Amino acid sequence: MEYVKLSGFRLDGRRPTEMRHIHAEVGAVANADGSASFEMGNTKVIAAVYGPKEVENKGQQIGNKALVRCEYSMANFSTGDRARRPKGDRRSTELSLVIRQTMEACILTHLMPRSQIDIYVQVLQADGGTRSACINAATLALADAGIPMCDLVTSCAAGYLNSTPLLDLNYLEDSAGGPDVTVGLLSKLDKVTLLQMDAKLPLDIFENVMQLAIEGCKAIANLIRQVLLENTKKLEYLRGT
Amino acid sequence: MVGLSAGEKNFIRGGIEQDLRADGRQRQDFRPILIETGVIPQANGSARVRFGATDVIASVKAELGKPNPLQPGRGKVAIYVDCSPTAAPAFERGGGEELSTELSAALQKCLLGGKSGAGAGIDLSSLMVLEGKVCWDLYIDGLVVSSDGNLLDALAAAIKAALTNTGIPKVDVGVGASPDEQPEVNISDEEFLQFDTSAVPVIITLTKVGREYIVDATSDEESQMSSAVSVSVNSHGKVCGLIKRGGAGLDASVILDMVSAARHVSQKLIPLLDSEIDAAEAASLAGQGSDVDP
Amino acid sequence: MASPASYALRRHQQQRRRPLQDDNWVRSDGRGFHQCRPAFLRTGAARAASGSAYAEFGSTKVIVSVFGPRESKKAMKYSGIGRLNCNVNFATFSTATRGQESDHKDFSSMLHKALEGAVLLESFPKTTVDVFALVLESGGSDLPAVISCASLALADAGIMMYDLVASASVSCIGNSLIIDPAAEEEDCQDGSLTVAFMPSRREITQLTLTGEWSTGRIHEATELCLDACSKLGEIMRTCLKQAVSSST
Amino acid sequence: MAAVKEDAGGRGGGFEGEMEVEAYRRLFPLPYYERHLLESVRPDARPLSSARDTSIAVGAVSSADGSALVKTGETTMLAAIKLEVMSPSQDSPDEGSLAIDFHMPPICSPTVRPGRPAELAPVLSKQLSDVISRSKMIHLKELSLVSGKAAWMAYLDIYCLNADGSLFDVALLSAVAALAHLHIPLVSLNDEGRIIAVSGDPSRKTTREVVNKDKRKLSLNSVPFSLTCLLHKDYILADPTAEEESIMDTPVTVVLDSLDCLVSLYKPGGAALALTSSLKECVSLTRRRVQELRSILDEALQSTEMDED
Amino acid sequence: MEEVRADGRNGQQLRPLVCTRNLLHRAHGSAQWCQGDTIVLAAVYGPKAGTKKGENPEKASIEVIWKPKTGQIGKTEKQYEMILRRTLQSICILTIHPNTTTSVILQVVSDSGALLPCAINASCAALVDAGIPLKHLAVSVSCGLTQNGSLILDPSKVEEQELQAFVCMAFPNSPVTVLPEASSSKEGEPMEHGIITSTSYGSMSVNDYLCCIEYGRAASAKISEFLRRSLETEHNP
Repeated sequence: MEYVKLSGFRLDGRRPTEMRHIHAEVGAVANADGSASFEMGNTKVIAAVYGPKEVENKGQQIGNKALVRCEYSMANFSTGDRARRPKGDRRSTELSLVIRQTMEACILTHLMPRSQIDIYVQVLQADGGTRSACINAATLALADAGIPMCDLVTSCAAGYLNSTPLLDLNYLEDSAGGPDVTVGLLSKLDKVTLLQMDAKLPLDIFENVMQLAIEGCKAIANLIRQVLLENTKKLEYLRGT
Repeated sequence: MVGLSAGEKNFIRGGIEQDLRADGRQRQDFRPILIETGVIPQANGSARVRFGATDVIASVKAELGKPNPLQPGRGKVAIYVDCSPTAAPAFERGGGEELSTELSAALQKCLLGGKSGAGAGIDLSSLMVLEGKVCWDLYIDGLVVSSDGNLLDALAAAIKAALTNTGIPKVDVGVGASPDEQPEVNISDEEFLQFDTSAVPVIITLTKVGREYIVDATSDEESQMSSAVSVSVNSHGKVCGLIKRGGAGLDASVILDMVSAARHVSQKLIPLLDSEIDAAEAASLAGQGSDVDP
Repeated sequence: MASPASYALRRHQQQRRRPLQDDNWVRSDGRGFHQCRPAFLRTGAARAASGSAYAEFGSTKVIVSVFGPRESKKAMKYSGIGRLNCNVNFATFSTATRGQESDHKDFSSMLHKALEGAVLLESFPKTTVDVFALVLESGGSDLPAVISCASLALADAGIMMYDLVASASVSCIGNSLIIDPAAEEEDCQDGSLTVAFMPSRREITQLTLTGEWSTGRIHEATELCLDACSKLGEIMRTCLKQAVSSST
Repeated sequence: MAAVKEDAGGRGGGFEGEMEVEAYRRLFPLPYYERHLLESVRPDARPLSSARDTSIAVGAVSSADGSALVKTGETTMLAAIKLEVMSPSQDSPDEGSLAIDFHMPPICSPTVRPGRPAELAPVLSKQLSDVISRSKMIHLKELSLVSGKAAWMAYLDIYCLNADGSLFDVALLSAVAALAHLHIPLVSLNDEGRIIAVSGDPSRKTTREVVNKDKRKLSLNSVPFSLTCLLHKDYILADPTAEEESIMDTPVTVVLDSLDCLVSLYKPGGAALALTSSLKECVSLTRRRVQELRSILDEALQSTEMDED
Repeated sequence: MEEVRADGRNGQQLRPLVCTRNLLHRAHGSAQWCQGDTIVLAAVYGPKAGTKKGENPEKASIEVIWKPKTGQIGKTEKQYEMILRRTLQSICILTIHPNTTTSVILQVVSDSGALLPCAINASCAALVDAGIPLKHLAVSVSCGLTQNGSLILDPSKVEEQELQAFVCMAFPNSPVTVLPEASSSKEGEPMEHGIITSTSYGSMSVNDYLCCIEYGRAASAKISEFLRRSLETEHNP
């Protein structure tokens, strides 16, 4: 199948290095300590953060840092074909783990010993790049909850199809079976905290693809920063100072 | 669940007694209702409904299926509700399962009518494509994104809105197939049938706190309830379902009283919901239009 | 063991909807519209439990065991009042067709709601009372049977209650209201009303209604149910009295 | 019975002697039992070698094709068979199939909780289906309807309603009784190749041929019966209660069929070793029990047949 | 009675036995038992602190996990687990480590008949390897009654399917004891004649069963000799 047309455009009309339309919002869940929704094209996720709070299961308590937990769930209607999905299948367990580890790397857990932070991500619509979208939403939600972090971690994926590195794959491109590089980046520190790839790719091309994903992460980081700034200004205005 | 101090409890109870609730509402007032339709483009119809801090999404997916041999002239509808852990940490790891089944069962009772199908909010015979062979199976999925009380009413409103938003593709049945074979069907990409949702009832939950009952309780108020009755009322003022949701026993006359109160409230709520849904539909259509423009 | 795909025989000619214009149809078991099936109740059906009861309403047969008050599950948080844990199961052979028994998932929570208003939860703080029901034969009006039988089992176990809970349901078929419907009547009902009622306190602990009803009809049906519940309550009381007098 | 208790509890002297019998029973179950055993009697007044009273009621479930409720002491089992139609497998075109499942719902015992199935249930389930299939009690050919086309799939479900020891024995008896009670409905083949029921009403002429006119009952040959004994020191206790099973943990289950063949001898571990002499003792106890159970079963079946006639 | 079986053995002959211990380094004890082509690997972990809810905390508890070669755990595996657990409980001295749990994990490597005896032998060797205190060893063997009425020891999988009846049993090992003979015998039968575990399927006469037991007893003496030798050699490498 031709994923990049001769004209240089992709199936959904984007250029190879173009991201989908991104929309991010803080405060999607009223009752949570922090929450956010993040949309990348048709992919739509909500994240909610509860904590830091007392550890529920005393056996899991860690003496010198906070316990971070994460649960990833998909709505029944999130994919094209409707399926009732069991809780805690392999894919969602793996994703929960990836998200937890990525977020743990940027949260200053040592500031909140003997406490617990719960991150819940809920996929409303899946159209490729859910992993990245979840991380981005979680970052926003953590920031909204006022959890101390060393930097904003953002994530973006890039692939390689028809000998072209492509930024931000959608479901169609994702299921083509080509390589898919997901990067999580601490943009200010310029450090990669998450790197996943599941295919074979020559090293020089891989570097290009990864670089592309990193560029994507930086762009998202800028956007997220903007959203947070606006939100803060709004809050400041509401407080009347 | 939020822990409340004795003072807070008193404040809530006292407010309800004096017809001035903690958020300034009167006993029979709903919180501001926000409706958005078409939020899930992949579904045939969807809506997001917010009652204050309660936030739910409903989606409708239609799939072609085979009718139940006992009821060959009707389609099938299944309602499932899922409680996302984003709404409350207690829902994680299947912790919301119990509440989910309870809500699903309550919605099924209130929207789908009796076993024979009489009094159903959704006209099942309109889902029939070819008698005994092909029908539409509607899967209605609810998702609780944020919970601050009164989930059932919000879900019912979201389902009503999602059904209004639903377009079911027109189907052409291939003729000439022999009677035992499954006929060929042709699903149209362009023509959609709109649903008539005027018969879909609304659910009004009356929560009894002290001697009074209130509508649209927040979770703080729900924690003070002694019992609650959910009544499903359609636009003709007929009761389409009733569930007493736990708690202490009530005198029969009190329940009948609550039913008539619910009917009274429904006379305000139904037009309000209808106009909100229409506005949301108009907005989503306009939104689609503006996407195409530039 | 991979069991091959099999299908059930269709036994009885499915009773299609009766002529509804005719209000004078006769129920399949010859009862009057407002006549309940004979009830047979007995306590102490399963001695391994703290309390148990067996109930038979026509062909509907249920058995309920009550365990506790006993230690709550470890995962449970501290609770100043007791917990009531209800679970309803259907035997695989209980329904006309094998495998139909699973569409009663909400029975457990319905049973819980019917009972929680009657049990003095504060009389057993920090502990759990488990109410387990097994429907041996599902012959219609299963939930009311389970509820009545469970309250009898609770009484047998010596759990403190404000009152016994008796339950009954009414089906609306065409213009007629029939009490205590059998399975085939439930299959063609237009609406139903189920009431769980504390006969001495005259309070309703659970009420569910499906189908389209006018207020007047609700009133009429509720009265019918309450009347049946009061009568059933008497039978339950006699059953308990007999159990006590025969044991001493 | 009360006198025995007094005697057993009272003779201990010292600390134990001043205790109430019930408390002594709970705190020192093993000494309590051993004292009874010395007197060759059990706390429920049974001699060591006798089983509890057993009653069988067949046809307890009207929604099933065959059913039986069996009570031995307080242990209660309800077995019921539902027949469905299947297409037989290629290898055995004229054989039906029997699927046996044993359930321990939470009502039966305080140790079983919902969601966590009892450990014992699958084990007993396996044991029951092994014994029933190996005893060749049922000819699967009798479950055939139309060779290669249709055969009965018999689902035999056994529910334990109250668990008070010797579960296997009671479960097997209830399974056997349900199979003996099984009424196979009259059926015929319709145009679409599906099996449909024929109403038993002789006045209504059926146009179709009845497939199984003379196969209304299963002919049971070599019916298996079983007895569980507990070995404890030199004692052998027949038909133990749950309390006895929990205190003295070496059960031996002997299954003999009506032709006096050994179908199964099952001793899963346990503290005591079974010597040949004690095995022989168990077998002879079982022989006696088989006679008892056969007559109880025959009586139960006869009385229902009379009712039905 | 003497007849040659498909694999060339006569009725009383066992398949070649191989026992290897200490194969797994993470486990506290492990052993692999091969009996012809049937191979079972056993690993022992523990004693670990605490027992499961419902177990007697005054005694050590033993937990058995059966891993089939392929597929899911079904009723058969559950039954094996139960028989093994009860068998091992009877040979362990449970009062030495109260309120602990010892896990025995069995992995079926290949099954060509006599799976349960093989597993009992393997887990017994693994318990020795882990240094769990035992009263005595358990040696297990199976015996079948063929259609023509002769008895064969240690039937292979092919033979098992043809059998009229089948007995699997476990005995205590023959003791090498300094105590006088009388202390370990009862009513003229030595203790090692007592059966720890027996399962049987298929109908046979009671006498046939007792003959099977006799056969099994004779074979178990050989196996126990083999087990003892293999334990001794590997303890002094």
